[in-house]
Amino acid sequence: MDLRVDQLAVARGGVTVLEGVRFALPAGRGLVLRGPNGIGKTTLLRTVAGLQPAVAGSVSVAPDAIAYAAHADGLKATLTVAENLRFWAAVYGTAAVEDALGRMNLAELRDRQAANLSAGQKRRLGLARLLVTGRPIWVLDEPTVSLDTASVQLFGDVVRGHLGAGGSVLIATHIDLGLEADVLELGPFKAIGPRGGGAGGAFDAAFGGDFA
Amino acid sequence: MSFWEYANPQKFMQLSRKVMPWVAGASVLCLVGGLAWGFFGTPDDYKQGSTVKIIYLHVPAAMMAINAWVMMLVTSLVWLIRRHHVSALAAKAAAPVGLVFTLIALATGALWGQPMWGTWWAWDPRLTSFLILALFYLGYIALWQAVDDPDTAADLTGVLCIVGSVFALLSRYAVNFWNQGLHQGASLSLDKEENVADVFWFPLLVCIAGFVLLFLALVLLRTRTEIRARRMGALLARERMG
Amino acid sequence: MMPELGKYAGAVLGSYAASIALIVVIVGWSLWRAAKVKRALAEVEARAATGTGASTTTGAGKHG
Amino acid sequence: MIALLVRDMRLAMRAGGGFGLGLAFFLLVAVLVPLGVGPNSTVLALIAPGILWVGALLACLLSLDRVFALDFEDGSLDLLVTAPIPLEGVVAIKALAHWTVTGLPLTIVAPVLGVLLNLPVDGYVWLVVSLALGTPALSVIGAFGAALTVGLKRGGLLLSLLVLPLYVPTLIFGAEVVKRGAEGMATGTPLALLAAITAGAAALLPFASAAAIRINLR
Repeated sequence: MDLRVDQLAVARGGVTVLEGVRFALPAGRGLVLRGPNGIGKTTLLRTVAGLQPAVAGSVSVAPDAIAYAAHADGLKATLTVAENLRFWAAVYGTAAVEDALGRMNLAELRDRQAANLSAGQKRRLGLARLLVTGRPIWVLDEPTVSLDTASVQLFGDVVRGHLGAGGSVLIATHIDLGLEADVLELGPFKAIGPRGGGAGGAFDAAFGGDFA
Repeated sequence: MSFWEYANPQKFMQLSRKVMPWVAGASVLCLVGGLAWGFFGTPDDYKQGSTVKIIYLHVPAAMMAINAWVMMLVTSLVWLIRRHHVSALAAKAAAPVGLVFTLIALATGALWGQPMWGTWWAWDPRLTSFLILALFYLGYIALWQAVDDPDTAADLTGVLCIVGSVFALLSRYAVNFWNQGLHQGASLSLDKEENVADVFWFPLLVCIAGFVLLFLALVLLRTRTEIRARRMGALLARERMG
Repeated sequence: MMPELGKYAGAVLGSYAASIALIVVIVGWSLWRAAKVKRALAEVEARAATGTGASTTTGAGKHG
Repeated sequence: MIALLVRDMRLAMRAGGGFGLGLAFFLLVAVLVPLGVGPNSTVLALIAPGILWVGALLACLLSLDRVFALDFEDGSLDLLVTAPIPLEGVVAIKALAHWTVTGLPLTIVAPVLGVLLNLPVDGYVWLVVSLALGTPALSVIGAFGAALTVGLKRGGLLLSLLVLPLYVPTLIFGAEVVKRGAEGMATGTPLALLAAITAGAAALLPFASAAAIRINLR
């Protein structure tokens, strides 16, 4: 269950923000993406998750292997904690709801409406969704936002457990989760125009060249 | 050299710059000549009196209102399948022109209906269909305006154009069906080219040619504008990135 | 030279007036926008042609 | 898929707006029209089929912008796109959920409002039949409009502008069925055409809607 990314270029709002990204993520490994705000971490993760097309390059991964978790948790405020999780378990065809509640320390909150959760509790519920997907490759965008120290610890343990069970994780974060993971630093990027040997999507390729 | 070469913005700009003045000139010639011939040089119809002169505007505008949508459908398909930017921009450029032709057809239809039917507006199947067509044009233009990213807008309006075409055809059929239920066969129509006398037919042909050429000239002009706007966006994006 | 339009003069003249007005509107608007965009693009092109100094004047890059 | 249907219906009911708002709007239309037109029962009987269909159509339109917008805002649309159900299926299920909480209740209360509008006795059966056959098309077409405008700032108004012209054939055939039924005429042809529109829209439009959502999310 490898994830391989080769010469990937990704665009946000029609402008390429990253180019020539390449890495491989074998089973059991973690990869941490680092870089300043606006560098394109979210765009890269969305492209890897298949939500938007790549400008150039390729993402090769087995179908139905990726579970994606974004900034937003996708929770429904009027459903209870257990109902939210049960829905995603049904969508992914698994039955791991109780296990996920236990491991993210949500068992006592199971019948509370998601609207009445604190920000950190919501985040934990959003991450518990990963456990019920049963998918091997987790693609996580700033998963520790609004988690307290204890919850970060808890989440770190969950990710370690996932890696230990042969899963892998691609994660954009600034916090040290205590993982044995490789780090990919995304540096400030200046798009190279098509004439400079870049992917061309950096500029509106059809309209940016020499013109009559 | 294949036909698709002209889908390249640069090639299109070169070609259209050469062609546009001729098309524009010919359209002015045909429109002024045809309308003057029709207005001053044709007799009144024995039944409809001088209102017959309205056909020189009404019929070509109505034809081009439909043809403009068909052209938008074709260019949208070309964009969705072959990703030629010029094609999408041509569809965007054609929509307001099509809307204006639809409005001309509606206005002249209403003005003609007033003396003929004794009312400004009759829910005649044809008039109703054009009213619905105008709504389709409005929705299409509004969607282009509402989406910021140009390629996203082109994709979404392309999908809308395809779905809209199917529903526009359905509406045409439905409106026919619906009006039958109200007054059987009472609807008057200008669409009787077969028995229009030659004296009306020839100036009408010139006017149709004039409207076709006017449409082409406007679409060329407006597509050139859209291409320039896109190029400006690309250059500004490059500037921002240094 | 003006033909006798009879009792339908209003309808006929109204049709021609309305149609010509609508055509003038779309033609005028298209020409106006074409000229505006052409001018704005020429400005941006000129800035791009002068080279690296261009990026310092991005503040002027607000064109409809 | 069934889980999604259950979730959407549960959400609609807990939020309160689902059942209530559309129905209340439909009721208001049926009450306000006689107040505006006058109490003449022959006039009301004549326009009742059209009013009931237009009212049902507008009541449907009212809740359309919520079909995808809520899921878009809280991020679950992203998650649904990456989930192992085809997006076309998601769209179809969401349209079905929308119909269950708007079109179906409208169909059920329509005969009551028919009484308010002096709908002739023969018309009631055809009113229910035509709404039952036609309102699913309204939900499917509406879901397409919602997919086109998901994520747009002024999406709500644009949605109405895009969807209303697409509603024309459904409205014409639907109201025609009731009108003919009320006058005791044969209703076969418009009914068949109405059913054909619903079937065609339900079969094909989810593909266009799914394409629009994918375009909008990237």
